[in-house]
Formats: sequence, C-alpha cells, structure tokens
Amino acid sequence: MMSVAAARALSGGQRVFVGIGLPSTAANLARRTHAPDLVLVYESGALGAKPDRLPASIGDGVLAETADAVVSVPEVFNYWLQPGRIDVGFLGAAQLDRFGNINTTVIGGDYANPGVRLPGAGGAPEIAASCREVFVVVRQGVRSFVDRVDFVTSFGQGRGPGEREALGLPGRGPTLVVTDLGELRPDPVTRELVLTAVHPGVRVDRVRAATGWELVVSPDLVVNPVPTDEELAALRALTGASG
Amino acid sequence: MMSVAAARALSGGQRVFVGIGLPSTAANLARRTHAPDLVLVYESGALGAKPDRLPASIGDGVLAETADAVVSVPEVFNYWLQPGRIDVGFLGAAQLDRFGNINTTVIGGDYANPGVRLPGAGGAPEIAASCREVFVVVRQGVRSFVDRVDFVTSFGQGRGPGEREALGLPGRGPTLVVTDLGELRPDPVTRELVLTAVHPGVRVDRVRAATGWELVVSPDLVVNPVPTDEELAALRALTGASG
Amino acid sequence: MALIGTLAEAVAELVRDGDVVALEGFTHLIPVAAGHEIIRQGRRDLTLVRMTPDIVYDQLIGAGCARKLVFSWGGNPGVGSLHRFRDAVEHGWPAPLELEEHSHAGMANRYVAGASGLPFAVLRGYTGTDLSRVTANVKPITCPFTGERLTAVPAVNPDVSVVHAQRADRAGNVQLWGLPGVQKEAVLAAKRSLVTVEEVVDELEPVPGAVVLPSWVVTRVAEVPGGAHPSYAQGYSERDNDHYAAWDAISRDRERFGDWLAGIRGVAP
Amino acid sequence: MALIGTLAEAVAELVRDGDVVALEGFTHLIPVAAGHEIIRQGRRDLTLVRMTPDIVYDQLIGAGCARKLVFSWGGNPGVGSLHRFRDAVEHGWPAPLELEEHSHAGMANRYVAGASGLPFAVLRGYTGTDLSRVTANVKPITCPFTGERLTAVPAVNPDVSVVHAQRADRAGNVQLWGLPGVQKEAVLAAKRSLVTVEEVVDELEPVPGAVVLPSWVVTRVAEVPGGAHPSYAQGYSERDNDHYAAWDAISRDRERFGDWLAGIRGVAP
Repeated sequence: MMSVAAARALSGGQRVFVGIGLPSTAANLARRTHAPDLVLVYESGALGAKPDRLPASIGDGVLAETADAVVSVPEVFNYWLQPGRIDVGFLGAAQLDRFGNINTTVIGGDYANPGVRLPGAGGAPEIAASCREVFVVVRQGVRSFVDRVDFVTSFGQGRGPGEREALGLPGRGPTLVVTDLGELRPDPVTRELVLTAVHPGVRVDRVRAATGWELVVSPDLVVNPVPTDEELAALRALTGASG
Repeated sequence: MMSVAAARALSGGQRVFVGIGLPSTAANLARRTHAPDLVLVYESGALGAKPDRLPASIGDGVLAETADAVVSVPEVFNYWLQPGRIDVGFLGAAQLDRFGNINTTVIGGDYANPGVRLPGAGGAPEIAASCREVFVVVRQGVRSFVDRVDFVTSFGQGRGPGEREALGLPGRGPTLVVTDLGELRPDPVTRELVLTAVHPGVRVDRVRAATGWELVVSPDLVVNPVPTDEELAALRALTGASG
Repeated sequence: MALIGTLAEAVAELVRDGDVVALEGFTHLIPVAAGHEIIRQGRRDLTLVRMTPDIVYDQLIGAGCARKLVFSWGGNPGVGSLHRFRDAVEHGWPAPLELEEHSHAGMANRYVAGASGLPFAVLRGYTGTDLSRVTANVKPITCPFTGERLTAVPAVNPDVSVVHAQRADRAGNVQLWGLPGVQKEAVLAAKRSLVTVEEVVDELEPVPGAVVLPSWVVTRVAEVPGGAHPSYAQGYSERDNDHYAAWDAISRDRERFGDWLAGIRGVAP
Repeated sequence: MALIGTLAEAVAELVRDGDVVALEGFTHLIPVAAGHEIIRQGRRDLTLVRMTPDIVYDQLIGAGCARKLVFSWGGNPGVGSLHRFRDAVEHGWPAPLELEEHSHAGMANRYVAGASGLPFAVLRGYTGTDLSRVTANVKPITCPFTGERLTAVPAVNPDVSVVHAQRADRAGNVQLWGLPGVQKEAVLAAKRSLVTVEEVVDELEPVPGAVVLPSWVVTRVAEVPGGAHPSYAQGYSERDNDHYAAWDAISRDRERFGDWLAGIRGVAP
C-alpha cells in the first residue's frame, strides 16, 4: 500500500529523482499505470530510465540500457539536480521529525560515538534542498517518527516556518510523507507534519500510537481508496520479474 | 623552415596543445618524423588526434575521428589543460615583446577604440599559464617584435625575472620562439628573449633589423641545419594531402 | 517537452529584441541557418554570446542585429579577420558594438556555472593579462581552505541558446556526436533553447561519443538539413573550407556584404 | 604511458602504507579484486576514500587496512548495513576508524576539483544540515558577483585511485561504458592510478557511451576478468545480487568474517 500511495502522488511528465527500494517501486508503478510520461532520474547517472523490472540497486545495468541519456555522477548532481530541474525527489529515512527533517546518519550517543551508525547522507541533503518538492517514504513507528531527529542529514523545515527561506533553499522540502499507515503533509502555517490520510482499515488511534510526537490530524482527513486491480497487477509484474 | 624548426623542438611522448596553422603543421610534422609518440591535444576536445592530413581548422572532423578520446570544451580546459598535464603549448602572436608577452587582442589606439582589432584571446592565456613550457611560432618583423606589447593577452615574463613566480603561474612560459629567421630563447637571468639560432643563410644583422628592441645575441648562437629530405617529404605529404 | 516545428516559427517565438542569445558550436555543428533566420526576422539589440564568433556572427553584426558581443575569440578560422566585426569595433558600422571579452577557459566555465545553477565558476585563468583589466566580469577569489588566490567568472545564462545537432527523435530528444564543444552547457544554461537538426528520426540509435539532450530541457526543435553549413555535421557533411575563404572578400567590403544581406533577406539588392 | 602487468605487481608498486587510496565505481565497475589484493598484501593505515563504501570497503575495514574513511554513503546497497564498518565505528573493532563524511554532491565535486587542478569546488549543498557541523572540510564561500552564500569543499587528490573498466588496449588506453560514475575524475585527481580491466585487446572499438582514459594519465593496467564481482561490468557480467545479500550474514559475525578473511589471504582459517 505504501508504494501504491506514493505512486498515486506522482503525475504527468514530472521529473522524479529516484532512490532504490520503495521510491523506485513507487515511481515505476506510477509510470506503468497513470503517469506513463514520468521521467525517472537515478543518481547513478541514468536520465529517463525505463526499467521493465525493478532494479536491485540504483546502478543496475537495466537503468543505463533503458535511459535517454547516461551521465557521470558529478554531472547528475551539478547539471541536473542542483539547478532545480527535478520536480520530485523521493527519500527514505531512518528517523523523521515533526518538521520533516531526515536523519540517515547516527542514532543515539553522539556523532563521534554513536549508538547506531547508519549509512549516511548519499545524495539526500541536496535532493531535499534542490527538488521542487520531496516525498518521503518510510515505515511509521515511535522510534522513527520523533519530535526531533538526532542528526539533521537532510533539512526539512528546521524548527518551523521561515527557516528554508532564510537559508535560501530553493525547493519546498518534504510536502508528502507516505507511511505504511497513511499520509502526512506539512501544515501550511506551522509547517508541522499533520495526518491527512489513512490507508484503508487503519484507524487514527493506531497512527497516533506510532508517532513520537503529539500528532495533529487534519480536519480534511481522507481514507485512501484500496489499490485497484490495475495497480496490483502492475506491481506484481514489476516485482515478480525482479524476484 | 619555421615548421621544420618548430617540429625539431618537440620530442618523445610529449603532450602538445596545438592551435591551428603553423603549430599544427609543426606538431604533425614531428609526429611523422622523429617523434611518433607525440600526443596532440586540440582545444576543440580531441585528445591524441592523429590526422593524416593537416586539418584546416582546430575542429575538423579528422581530429575527432582519429583521437584517442573526444571531450567537451569545458573538459579540455578544466581536466586536461588547467592541472598541468600538457608539456608544450604552441601559440602564435600578432605582437610579441622582449619578455615573451603575447598580444592577439588590439594594436594601436586603446582597448575601447583600437587601431586594429585582432581576434582576441581564445585559449592562449591559460595555455601560456598552465603548459610546462610554451613555444611561440611567429613571423619576425619590427611591427610584430616590439619592446612592449600594446595589450597583454597571454602573459610571458611580464617585465622580467620573478613575475611569473609572484603570480603563481605553474608553467615556465615561452621557452622558445621560432620565427622565419631563427630562434629566440629567454636568457636564464634577465628572462629577455635572445637570439640563439638562425636559419641557414640568415645573417644576424637581418634578424636585428627585424626586431623592435636592441636584440641580444647568444654567445652560443648556432646555425640550424637545412631541412632533411625526410622532413621535406613528410611536410609535402601533410600539406599536399590537405591542399 | 520540446516542440518540433519550423525554424521560422521557432525563431519568431524564442528570440526577442534585446535578448541575450548564444549560438554555440565549436567549429563543428555551428547553427548558421538559425543565425540567418534571426537576420531575416530583423531582430535588434541582441547581446550575442559565443566563444568563437566566426562567419555567422560577422553576418549578424554586419546586419545590425547586435548591441553587444560576449566572446573569447573572434576570427575567420584558418582564414583571418572578421571584417564586419572589425568594422563595427573600429568604425562603429553599422552600429557601435559593445564588447565583453574573455578567454576560452573563462567562457567555457561561465557556461558550466550557468548549466549548474551556480552564480559563478572558479578557474586558474586571466592571471597577469590585460583581459582582467578591461573585463569587469573577472574577479579574484580566495580558496577558503588553502588561502590561494584564484579567478572567478560569473555564470552566463542566455535568454535563448541555439545549437545544431545531427538528430532528434519525434519526442524532441536530441543527439549529437563528434566534437561536442560547449553545446550541452549552452542549452542547460539557457532559459529557452532551440536545436536545429539534420533530421528527425523515429528512434535515436546509440552512436559512440554521442551526447543526448533529453526533450525536457529543449524548448524547440527544427529540422534544418545542412543547417550548419559552411561548418559541418559529423556523419552528414564536411566542412566547406572554400566557403570560409570566400567570405573574406564579401566581408571586407560593405557593398558586397550588402548584396549578400539582401540575398539572405530575400529582397533584390 | 600505462604499464600493463599483474594485479599483485601493480598493488605492490602503487599502494603504500599510510596512503590516501580511492577505489571508485558507482554500483557498476567496482574494483573489488584490487581491494582484495590490498588486503592480501596487508596494507595498513590507509585513508580510504569512496563515495559509496560497500562490501569491498567493509572488507578492507574489517581486515584492519584502514585508519580513516572519507565517504558519503556507507551501506550494502539493497540489503542494509555494513557490519564491519559499523563494528569499527561503534566498537572500534578491529581498530578505531576516523570518519570524514560528506554528501554525494560534495564528494563528486571534491573529485571534480581534484581532477581540475583546483584547490576547492563550489556547490549548493550541506545547507542546514548537521554534516557541515561535524565535517571540517565544508566551508561557506561568497559569490564575488552576487554576494550569495554558497558552499565550498576542498579538492580530493588521492595518492592512488583504483578503478575497474571493461577494456584496455596494449598501449594502456582504457575504455569503460555503462554508468560511468566518478571514475574519470578519480583517476585524473590521483597522483598514481591503477585500472583493472576485463580484458586487454588489440584495438579499442568505439562503443556508445564509452569513456576513454588515455594511457598517459594511467599508471598501471592489470587484466583481471571478473575483477568487479559481485558488482558488474556492463557487457561482460551481471550484478550478483545474491552475493550482496549473502555478505550480510558473513559481515555480521566477527568469526565468520575471520574465516572469509583467511580465505582471501590464502591461509587456512
């Protein structure tokens, strides 16, 4: 359901910067269903990749073979991401806070002596800064959904309104967080993430219990429609072929 | 004789940054005679070009077709010239002064209202700065060989010893000037260009008369050997095929 | 996504009086036909940007389209001077021409900065030359790690960049090969872009050394076979060296140039 | 000109204790066999540089070759953590590992600066993140034209860069294609370089999308078919996804890792 919900958020000929895993599944699902003109850009340098199966890594051969253009890693960051040519950046997170800041670096302890050492930044800090908007795809739980991340790997809204603008960050930051329970979006005024949708069969209490801060629920909360047969078939075709 | 003398100054597997015209003729002649391993780099982006005829411009198709690698213009300057990977840069000059400074910008008047407007800098300022050494190929005459150029397009030795070092320029600057009359090299102490060789049949008086400053003649002045049959044949093959 | 149409439509829509316009192509793939269309449509007050203004810029300058030239080498390659360019600089004919002059390394890096969404680029360049004295757009910059002094140049971001390429597909993806010059950077640095191509094909077969510009960074594509003449398109045509040589005589003389111009404009001289 | 010889000779000659060593390859063309040879020859106190330290760096770190890691993403792609890397950082086993941590954009630009002979690079990056707080090698820089604040990172110039490519010719010219990663920059930024190749051939036939590194910027070439396994070489092999998954269990356990290490070193566990 996470990939289906994330796929639904994509539309038309958007240019999407895709990481591996759920983002790649969601973007490819969207391209196979309602958004065939979606342009998939992988940080490994594949522009306009059209994989027929899900790549296991961001550098799979199928990406280069099906891309409109293949460029170097410096070029993908300097010529394609940095100038704001990408509409949507997809990011994962080990920790996400109420202002959409992302941590993929260290949890617990301090930076020099961390409790858990995570993989680090990768392309995320600049994806979060330069894409017009960012979609975060992450499983929801009290340990991952925290009031304040232990380390800001990728900047969301800092501690609230005006911070992105003050830093001169061109993109809007995370505008959508898709989890296994529902969807969160930043409140236009406070910039805090609020619950705007739940997946079918998920109760708001359960989402509250899986959130490490006092979760605000949107007055316009919706329940997402169940995945259509078409979506499920496309998903099976993508993942079946890769497994 | 100019191209033959310039060709003779090249050796072994030197990497040579080549402009069109006499430099290209000289470098190709050297590659065809005593220096088959010479690596020719054209600012149009052809690395290791091996043309079988003289290209009419620095961007002829034959350069890309015979090159080891073809790169963009930004790359040729940033990755190949700037870091000091090139041994010898070949330059022409409209005006050259006693300290090897080169003018290809304006002659007479001032910059805003010049007597003669020349083509300008091209790649020359950075070739003069970054190549380990620079060979200048130019016809000699009182109007072109001046005490001080009207405009410093490419820096030689400024007004004397220590100036290149003070500016932090990595290369040695012009170490050889080949003309239709002979050869000049900078004096190791004064850095002023002095006459070190004359071509066969050229008298020193004639060179003096074609120089716009009080020309110093090296005590070790030599007379260049006449072009060999091999050199003349190779030259004919190159230019004949292009004509 | 790039719109595919005629050259006349594309120039009419993309190139406006007073624009900063870059026609790029380093000896190879020079968009000459597009330059002639700009002349034909009578654009005025253009700031023309180009590393190597050659015949086509001599023509644009002589036709009175340009107010300013931003460049690094202005000559007729392998032949000599550009006489229309010289006439404008030396005698203000047909109009004075403001110059902003750089080195190739500087211009190339200005395009790189423009394509990268950065306000400036850093290089080792211009040191000790009079260029940095006469060109305001060259400044020193200090490395924050080593303290070393280097040179900064500002990004160039043309209103329109025009390039010529071998092929485009029907979706407007563009493919060019051979010496790639600074075309990718020129297109990516520009607000709008026009690519003239030798042919529009169903499928872009991969070619060694090819650069592909995705359709979504190109504004318009126009099929103009031979659109680079007298320069060339590798795989399609050869450089017409005689044409370059012949331009010298036309360009030297205001009257002969006037006849040439009338021909281009399609009016009797 | 590049010398062509064995991998053992090349590593013995080029990689010295205490060196700054970069093994590059972005998912594709990772020089894994060369990493194993560095382990086999028992190099120590290396500063290992790599954008995406994955299995081969987990192995080098677990084997005690590294003093410091300079990187932007350290994980087992598509699988999870690098447990030898985590063990070194979290518990100092087998030795403490100093970290210098960047973003991909930052690391890529550090290589670009290194390849360009510049002391630093400018980018829009790190803004608002804690990375710029913990990494000394990230500093603000001001545009001398617009006054805008940007980010500077210093050049990286490894003592040795090691990459894997599809082919070299007998003169040592190297050709690679598919996703090109940051390999050209890594080689051009380095003082010395080693390229392992799938095969040495008489002639490098042009291939679409190929990058060619001329022999004169490569120090040594070694023919090592399959030298990128478990990553892949486009046109020669496929990524061995099972091997990546299997590494997780080996890497989790110091003893199982010890057995693996003994196997690599060619001694009985």
